[in-house]
Amino acid sequence: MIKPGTLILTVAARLLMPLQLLFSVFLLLRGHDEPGGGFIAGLVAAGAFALYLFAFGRRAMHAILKVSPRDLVGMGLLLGVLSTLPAWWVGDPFFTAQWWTIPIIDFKASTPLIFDIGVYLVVLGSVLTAISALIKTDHEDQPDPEEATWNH
Amino acid sequence: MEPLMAVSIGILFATAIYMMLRRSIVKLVIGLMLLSNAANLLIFVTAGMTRGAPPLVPPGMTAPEGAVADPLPQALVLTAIVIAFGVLSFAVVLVRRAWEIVRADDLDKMKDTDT
Amino acid sequence: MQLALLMGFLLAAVAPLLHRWFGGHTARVMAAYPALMAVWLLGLAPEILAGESLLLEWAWVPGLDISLTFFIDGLSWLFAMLITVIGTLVLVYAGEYLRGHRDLARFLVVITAFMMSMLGLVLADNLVTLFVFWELTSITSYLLIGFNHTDPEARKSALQGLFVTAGGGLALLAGFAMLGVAGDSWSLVELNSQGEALREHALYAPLLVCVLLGAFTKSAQFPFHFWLPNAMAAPTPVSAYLHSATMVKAGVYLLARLHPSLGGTELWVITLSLVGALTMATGAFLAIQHTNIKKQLAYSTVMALGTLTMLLGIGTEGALTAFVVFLLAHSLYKGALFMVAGILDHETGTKDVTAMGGLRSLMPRTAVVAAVAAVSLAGLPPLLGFLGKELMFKAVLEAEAWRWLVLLLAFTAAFLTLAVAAVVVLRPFFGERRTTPSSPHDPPMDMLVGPALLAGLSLVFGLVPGLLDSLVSATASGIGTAEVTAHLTLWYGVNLPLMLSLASLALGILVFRHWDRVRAALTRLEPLMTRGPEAGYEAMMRGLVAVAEWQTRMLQNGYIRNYLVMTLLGLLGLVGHALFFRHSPSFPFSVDAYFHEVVTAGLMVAGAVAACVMRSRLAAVAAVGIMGFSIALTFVLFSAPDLAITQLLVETLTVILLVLVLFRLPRFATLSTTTERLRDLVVACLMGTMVTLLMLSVLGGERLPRISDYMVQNSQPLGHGHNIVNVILVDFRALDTLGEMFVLALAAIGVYAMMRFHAEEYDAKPSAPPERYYD
Amino acid sequence: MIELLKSGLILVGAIFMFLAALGLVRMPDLLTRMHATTKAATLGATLIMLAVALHFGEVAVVARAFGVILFIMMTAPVAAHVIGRAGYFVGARLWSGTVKDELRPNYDPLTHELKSGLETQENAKRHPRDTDPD
Amino acid sequence: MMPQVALPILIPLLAGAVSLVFWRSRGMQRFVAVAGTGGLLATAIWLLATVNREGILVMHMGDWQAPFGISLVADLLGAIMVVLTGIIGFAVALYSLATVGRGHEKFGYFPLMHLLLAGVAGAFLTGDIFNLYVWFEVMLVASFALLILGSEKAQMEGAIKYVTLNLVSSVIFLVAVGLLYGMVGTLNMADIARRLATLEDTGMVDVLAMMFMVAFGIKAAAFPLFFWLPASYHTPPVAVSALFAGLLTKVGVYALYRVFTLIFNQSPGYTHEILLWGAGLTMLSGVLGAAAQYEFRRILSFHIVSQIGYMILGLALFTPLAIIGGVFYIMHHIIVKTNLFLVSGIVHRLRGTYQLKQLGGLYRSHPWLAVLFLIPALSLAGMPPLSGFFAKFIVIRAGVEAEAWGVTFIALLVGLLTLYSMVKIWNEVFWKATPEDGDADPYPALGQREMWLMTAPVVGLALCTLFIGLNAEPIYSLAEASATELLDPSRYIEAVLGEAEEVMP
Amino acid sequence: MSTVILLSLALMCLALCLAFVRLFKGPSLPDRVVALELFSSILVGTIGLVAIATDVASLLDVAIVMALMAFMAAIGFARFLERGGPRDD
Amino acid sequence: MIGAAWNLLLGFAWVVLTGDFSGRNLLAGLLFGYLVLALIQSQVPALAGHAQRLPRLIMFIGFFLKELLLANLKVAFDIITPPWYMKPGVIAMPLKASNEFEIAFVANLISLTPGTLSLDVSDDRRVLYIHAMFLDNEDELRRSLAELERRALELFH
Ligand code: NA
Ligand code: NA
Repeated sequence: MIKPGTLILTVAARLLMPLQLLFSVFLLLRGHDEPGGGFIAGLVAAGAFALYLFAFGRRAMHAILKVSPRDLVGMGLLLGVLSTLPAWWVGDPFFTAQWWTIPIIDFKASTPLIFDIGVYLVVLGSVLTAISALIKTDHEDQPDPEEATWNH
Repeated sequence: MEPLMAVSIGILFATAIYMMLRRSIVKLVIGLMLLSNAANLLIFVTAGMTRGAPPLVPPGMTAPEGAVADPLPQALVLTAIVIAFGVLSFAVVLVRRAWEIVRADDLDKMKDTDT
Repeated sequence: MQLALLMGFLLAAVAPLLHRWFGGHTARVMAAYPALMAVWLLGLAPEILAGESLLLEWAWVPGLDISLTFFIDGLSWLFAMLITVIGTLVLVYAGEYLRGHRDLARFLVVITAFMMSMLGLVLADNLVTLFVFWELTSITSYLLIGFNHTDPEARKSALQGLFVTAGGGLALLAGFAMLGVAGDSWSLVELNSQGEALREHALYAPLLVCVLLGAFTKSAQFPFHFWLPNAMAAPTPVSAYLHSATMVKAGVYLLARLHPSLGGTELWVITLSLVGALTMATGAFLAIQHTNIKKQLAYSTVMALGTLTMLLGIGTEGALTAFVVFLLAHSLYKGALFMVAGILDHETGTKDVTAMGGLRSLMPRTAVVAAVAAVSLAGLPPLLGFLGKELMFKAVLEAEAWRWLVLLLAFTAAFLTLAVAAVVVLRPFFGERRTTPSSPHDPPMDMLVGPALLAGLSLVFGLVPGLLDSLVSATASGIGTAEVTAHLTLWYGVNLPLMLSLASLALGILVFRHWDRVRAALTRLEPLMTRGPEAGYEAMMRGLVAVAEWQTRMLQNGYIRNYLVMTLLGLLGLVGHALFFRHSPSFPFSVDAYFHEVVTAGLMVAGAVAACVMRSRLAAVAAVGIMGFSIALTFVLFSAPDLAITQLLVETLTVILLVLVLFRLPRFATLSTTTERLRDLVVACLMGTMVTLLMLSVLGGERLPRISDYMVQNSQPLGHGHNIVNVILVDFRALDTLGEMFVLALAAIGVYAMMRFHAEEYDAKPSAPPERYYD
Repeated sequence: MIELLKSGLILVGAIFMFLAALGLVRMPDLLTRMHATTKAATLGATLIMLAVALHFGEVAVVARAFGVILFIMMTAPVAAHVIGRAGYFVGARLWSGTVKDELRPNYDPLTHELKSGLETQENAKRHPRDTDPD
Repeated sequence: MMPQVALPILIPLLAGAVSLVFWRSRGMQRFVAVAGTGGLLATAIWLLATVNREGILVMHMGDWQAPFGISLVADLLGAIMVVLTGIIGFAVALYSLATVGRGHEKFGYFPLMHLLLAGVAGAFLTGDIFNLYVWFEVMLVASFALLILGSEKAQMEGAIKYVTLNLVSSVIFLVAVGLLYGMVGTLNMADIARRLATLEDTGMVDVLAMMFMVAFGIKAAAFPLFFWLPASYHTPPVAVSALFAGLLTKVGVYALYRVFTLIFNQSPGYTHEILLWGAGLTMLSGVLGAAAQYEFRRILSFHIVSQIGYMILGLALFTPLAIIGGVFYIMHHIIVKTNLFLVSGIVHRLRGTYQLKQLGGLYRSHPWLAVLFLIPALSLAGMPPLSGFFAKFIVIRAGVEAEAWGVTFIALLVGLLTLYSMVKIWNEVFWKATPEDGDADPYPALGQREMWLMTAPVVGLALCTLFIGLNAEPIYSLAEASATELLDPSRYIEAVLGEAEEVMP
Repeated sequence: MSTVILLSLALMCLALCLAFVRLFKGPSLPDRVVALELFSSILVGTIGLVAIATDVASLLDVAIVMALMAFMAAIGFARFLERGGPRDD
Repeated sequence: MIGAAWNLLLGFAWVVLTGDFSGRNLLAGLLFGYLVLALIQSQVPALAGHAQRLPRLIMFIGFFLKELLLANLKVAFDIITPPWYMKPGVIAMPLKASNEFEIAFVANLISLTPGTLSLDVSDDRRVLYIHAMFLDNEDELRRSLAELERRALELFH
C-alpha cells in the first residue's frame, strides 16, 4: 500500500497549502484592481486543496474543507445568481452593480464582489468535486459518509 | 506578429484535427484540448496584439494613460478558457468511463449505437 | 351545417361511451345522426334541384385564406345525400354485422369520423379544407382497412392503401398549392369562375398533373388500382361504404368539381379518357378473373371508377349526364351488392363464389335483393344500371379523342361486367346446393334493410328515370361549363348504344358460360394486370428500405472519424468556397516580431506537433503542457496577465486531471493505416490553411472601431475597478461569467455522476423494467 | 551602478537558466539531469527577480519579487524530490558512471518500505507517532 | 424595468442552484423541479404577452447601454421560443417525477434539467453573440451530463460522438465570433448588423456567414452535420431524450433564424441558396435514416433531422410566408416531437423495450395510449387537421410561391416517408399482436400516481397539438407577426440600440 | 529594449527550446516531467525579464502564480508514476 | 514562535497606530517591534532566543547563497565541458533533525544546493538518502552536508 505522500511532500503541503489559500483570497479580493479575480483565485485555491489531497489523501482534504465540494458549488451558484437580484430591489436592470461602504472598516462591498466570491466558490467546488470523484474511485473503497446522508 | 501567429494557429488547428481523427480515444481528447486552445488563441490574436500595455488603470487614475491592449477579447478568452476547461474535464472523464465500460480504446469499436 | 359536421366528429369520439350505454343498439342510435343530416339535406332539395347553390361561410384560419365554408350545389348535394343515406344504412348494417365484436365501439368511432370527413370533403369550398377532409378519409380508411389488425395481411393492405392515397394526397397538396397560387384564391367557387385564366396559366400543366395524381390514386385509377382490391381486407360494411360508394369516389368528385376550372383542355381530355378507359378494362378483366366475391366486386368498382373518369374526360353534355346517372346507379347497386356479399360471408363463412351454390332456398330475401342489384350491375333494363350504361355508350360515341380505342375498352368492360354480375348472383344463389363452413339463412332485418333499400332505389329510378331529371340537370350543370338539361328515359329507341348493349349482353352470357375457361385463360394476363403495378409498388417499398439502409451504412455508420471528416469537409467546402469565390483577400505581410516572440510561437507549435507524433500518452500530455505554457507566455508578452495566469492554472489542473484519468486508460496504439493517416493529414492541413487564411483576411481587411474603448474609459469611473478585464468579467459582461460558472458546475456534476453513479446499482428499484438496448 | 548590477543579475540569471537547460539535455541520467535543472533554474529565477526588485524599486513590486523567490525556493525542491523519488523508485536507470548506491538495498519495491539501515543496531526502538502521515 | 425579460433565464438558474444546494433532499428537488419549471412557463407566458402587446422588449444587463454590455432582447420569435421551452420544461419535469430513477435524482438530474432549460432560454433571449455562445455551452454541458447519467454502455458510446461533434461546433462558433469581433469590434448582434452593413468588403461577411451556418448547422443537426444526433438521442432515459428532442436542435435552428435574418441578410442569393440545399438534403437524409430503423427512439431521432430540414427550408426561402411557415413549424415540432418521445417512454415502461420487433399488442391493451400516439404521430407526418399539417402546408405553399420546385418536391416526399415511419411504429407497436417473446416478463403495473404523472404531460401536449391544428389562426398570426419582425431587422436594431447616432467610439 | 535584456531573452528562449528537446526525447516519463518543470521555471525568469523590459510590474503576478502553482503538474505526474503507471509511457 | 507572533502583532499595532497602511510602514513596525522584543527578552522566558534569530537567519542566508552559487558553478562547469568529471551516487545521510518539519527543511535545503538531491527519508526518519553528483571526496561531502544541517537546525533552537 502506497502512502499518500512522502514526509517531504507532506511537510511542504502543510506549509504551502495555507500559503496558496491565503494567496488565493488575496487574488480574489484585489482582483477588481489587479490581475486576479474569482476564477484565478478559485483555481489557485483548488490547486491548494489538490496539493493537500496528494499529500494526505482525500479524507484529510475533506476534513479540512469541512463541507462537501458539491455544497461549495451550490452555494457559489446561489451567491452568483442572488448577487444579480439587489438591482431589482432598487429598480435597476438585473446585474446592475450596487456598492455599499461598510462604515467601520471602510471596506467597499459590492454586488460584483459577491458575484466574484460566487465564482470563486464555484470554481473551487467544481474542481474539487471532479478531482475527488476521480481520486475516490482510484483507490478508496470504503463508503463515503457524505453519500449516506441522501434522504430517501 | 499577427500574421506569424495566424500561421501558428493554423498549424495548431491542423494538429488538433489530425489528433481528433485518430482512432484512439485518448488522442481524441488530446485533439479536443489542442482545438480549444487554438480557438482561444485565435480570438486573442484576431482582435490585435499589443506589447507591454495590459488593460489596467494605474492607481489613482480614472483611465490608462496611453493605448492599452483590448480588454474585451481578453475577457472573452478568459471565459472561453474556463468553459473549455470544464468541458474538457468532462470529456476526459467521459473517455475514461467509456474505456472502463466499453473496454475498447479503439473508437471504431464504439459504433453499436449507430448500426 | 359545419357545426353539425363538427358535432359528428364529436359523436364519433364519444362512441365508446355510447357503446357502454346502449350496447348492441349503439349503431342504430348513431345511425340516427347521418339520417338526420340526410333529412336536412333533403330539405334543401327544392332549391338545389332548381339549380341554385348555397354558400355557408365559416372562417377558420383567415390568415391563410383557409375557411370552413361549405358550398352546396347539385354535385355536392348528390354526394352528400349518397354519403348520409348509404352511411345511415351501413351503420345499421354494421351494428348487426359486427354484433358482439369486441372492437365494435372502435369501429363506430372510425366509420363515423370517416363519414363526417367524407361529408366535409364534398361540401368544402376551400381547397385546403377539402384537402384536410381528403386526408382524413385516407387515415380513417387506413384504420378501417386494418380493422383486423392482428392479421398481417390486413396491416399490409392498410399500409398499401394509405401509402398510395396519401402519396397521391401529397401530390394533390402540391397541386392545390399551385392552383391556389395560380388562381390567387383558395375558394373553389372563385376558382371555377376563372377557368379560362387558369387553363392559360404557366402552372396549368404541372398543377393538373399533381391534381390528377391525387384523384387517380384515391379513385384507384390505373396504374394505382391495386390497392383497392387489397383493401377488401376490411370488414364488409367498410367495403360497402368506403370502397364502393364514397371514398373511392372522392377522386372522381374532385375531378368533377374542378372540371369547370381545369377541364376541357387537350391534356385533360386525353388523360382522363384514356386512363379511365384503361381502368375500366383492367377492372373488368380482373373482376372476371377472381373468385373471391369481394374482390370481384372491388374490381368491378375499379371498372366503374374508370368509367366515371372516362366520362369526365369526354366532358360533353351527354357524358356529364351519363356521369351523374352512372355514379348514382353504381353507388346504389354496388352498395347493395357489397352488403349482400357481407351477408354471404357472414352466413356462409366463405367469400369464394365457387364454394357457394343454391343458397336461394335458404336465404330467399337476400337472393331477391342480390338479383335486383346484380341486374343493375349487369346493365340490364329496367334498372338504373341499364340507363347508366346506355348513356355511357352514347357519350363514348361522342368522344373526340381516341374514340374507337375508348369505345373498344368500354365495350369490353361492359360485357365482362355483365359476366361478373352473373357470376356474383347466379353462382351463390342458384345451381346446386353446396355445403359451406357455416349453415346460412336470411340475416336479421338490420342487415337486409340496407341492400334492399338500395336495390329498390335502383329499380325505382330505373323504372321512373324522370325522377332524376332535375337532379341530373343540376349536378351536370355544376360540373359542366354550360347548363345541362337532362331528360332521362329508359327507352331511347333503337340506336347504336342499344346495339352495343345487346352485343355486350350476348358476349357477357358467353363469358359467363365459359367462366372457368376464361378465368384460366386470363391467369396468363395476371402478371401484366395485377402484378405489374403492385409489383412496382412493392419494389418501390423494398427500394426505399434498401436506399435507407444504404444511406445509413454510408452516413450514420458509427465511425466518429467519418462523422468528423464529413462535418469538417462540410465546413471546408462552404467556408472555402466563400473565401475563394466571394472574397478578394489582401494579406498583410509585415511581420514585426522579436526573436523571443517567434520562439514562443514556435514552441507552441512544436508542443502541439510533438503531442501528435509522440507515442506515449503522458509524453503527449506533457507536450500539451508545453504548448499551454507557451500560450501563457504569449499572453504575457502581449499584455494579458489575467489570461496568462488563467491559462497556466488551467494547464496545470488539466495535467493533474489527465494524469489521474490516464492512469486508468490504455496506452496509445497504432490503429490507422498509412493511407488513413495521409487522408487525415490532408483534411487537417486543409483546415489549418483555412483558419490561417481566415485570420489573415480579417487581420488585413477593414477593421471597425471597438466597443471596448468605452470599457477602457469607464471601468474605473463607473465600474470602480482598475483591472479592466475583471470589471468586464464581473460587471460589463457579468452574464457571460454567470453562464460560465454554471458550465463549470455542470461539468463537475457530470464528472461526479460519471464516476460515482452507475445506474444498475441505484435504479434497481423493483418497479423499473430493465433497459434493453442491444436486444 | 544599479543599472549595471541589474544588467549583471539579468545576464547571469539568464546564463544559469541556459545552463540548466543545457544540462538537462546533456546529462546522462535522470538524477544528474535534475541536479542541473533544480538549482540552476532556481538560482537563475532568483537572480532575475532580484533584478526585477532593483528595477522597480517599489515596495509592492519588491515584495512580489521576493515572493517569487520564496515560492520558487519552496516548491522547486519539493518537485525535485517528488520526481526524483518517483523516478528512482520506479526504476530509473542510473548512469554507468554512478559510483555508489546506498539506497537500493534498503528499499523493498513490493511493500515500498524504505529502511534506514540502522535498524539492526537499535532494533527498531522507534514507535509510530501520531504525527506520522497516514 | 421589465423583469420578465430576464426571469426566464434567472428562474431556472436559481432553481438549478437551489436544487444543487439541496442535493441531499429528494423531496426538495422534486418540489423545485415543478415549481421552477412552472415559474419558467409562467414568466415565459408573461413575457410573450408583454412582447405581443408592446413590441420588442430589451433589458440592458447591469444597466450598461447597448452595445457595451450584454442586452437581453425578447422579440416575438424569442418570446415564442421561451414559451415553448417553458411548456416542454414543465411537461418533462412532471414526466420525470414518475420516470426518473432515484439514482438519477441523486446524481443531479433535476439541477441538470433546470440548467439545460436556463441555457436554452438564455440562447433564445440574448442579444449578444458571445453570450449566445455561453448559453450554448451551458445547454451543451448540461446535455452532456444528462446524456451520460447512468453510465450505460450505449450512453457512453453515444456521448463520445455527441460531445466531440458538439465541441467542434462550439469551436467553429467561437472562431467565428472571434473573427467577427476582429472585423467589427462589437458583440451586440444589433450593433453587428448595423456595422456589417457599413463594411465595404461583403465577401468576408459571406465567409463568416458560412462559419455561423456550419456551427449552428451542427447544433441544428442539418445535413451533413447531423451525425451526433442519431448516435446519441436514443441512449439516455426517455425524459432526457424528450427534452433534447424538443429543445436542443431547435436552439440551433433559432440561431440560424436569428443570424440569417438579422446579421447575414445582405446576400441571400448566396447564403440562403446554400441553406436551401441544406434544407432539402437534411429532410431527405433524415427521413431515409428513419426508414431503416426498427428502434422506437431511433426512428424518432432521425425524424428530428428530417423535420429540421423543413424549418431551415422556411428560412432558406426567405419570403414572408416561408418564414411564417418556419416559425410555425418550430412551434409545432417542439411540442409534437417531445410528445412522441414521452409516448415512447410510456411504451417502454409498459413493455420494457424500444425495439419495434419485440413490441406489439398495445392497441388492444392500451387504446388510450394508441390515441395519444396517433395524435402527435400523424401531426408529425403533416396529416390534417393537426398542427403539422398547417406547418407543412405553409412551407409548401411558400415553396410553390417561390417556385422552388426541387425542395418542395422533397418536402412532399418526406411527408409521405414520415407517414411511412409513423405507420410502421403504429403497425408494430400497436396493431401487431404481442410477439411470442415480447411480453415474457410481466412488468409491474403502473401505479396510479406514476401513471398520472406520465400521462398528464402527454395529454397536455396532445391537446396543444390539437389546439394548434383546430384553431390555427392565433398561432398563425403569432408566426406572421414574428416573421414580419424577422424580415424587418431595423425594428430589432432600433429596439436594442435606440435611434441614437451610430455609436462608434 | 536594451541589448542585455534582448540577449538574455534570447538565452532564455534557447533554454526553453532545450527543455523542449529533452521533453521530446524523453526517454522516460520522469525525464519529460523534469523538462516540463524546468520549462516552467525558465518561464518565471522570462516573465521577470519581460516585466523589466516592458516596465509592467503586474506581470509579476503571473510569475508568482507560476512559482507557486506550476510544480503541481510535476506532483501529478509523480503520483502517476508511484501508483504504478508505466514509466516509459 | 511566540516571539515571532508578538513581533508581527507589534508590527501591525504600529501600522494601525500610525494610520499609514503602506508596506514600508509595516516593515518599519516590524523592525521596531523586533528591537523592543530584543530589549525585553531577558525578562520574558517565552521570548528566549528571539533576538538571536535574526542575525542567525541573515548569516544562514549568506552561507546558503554562497554555497548555492559556488556549487552551481561547479555543476555548470561540468555541464559545459564535454567530458564528465562527476562521480554520482546515492548516499545515506544520518539525520540529526528530529521533527518532520526540520527534516523536510534540511532535505529541501540539500536539494537546493547543487550537487546534492534529496531522494527520500527512510521510514524511521533517521536517514536521508541523497543523490550526489561529486562523490570523488565522500567524507568532505558528508562533512559539508552535516554543516549545512547544523546551521539550518540552529535557526529553530
Ligand atoms: Na472552447
Ligand atoms: Na443539439
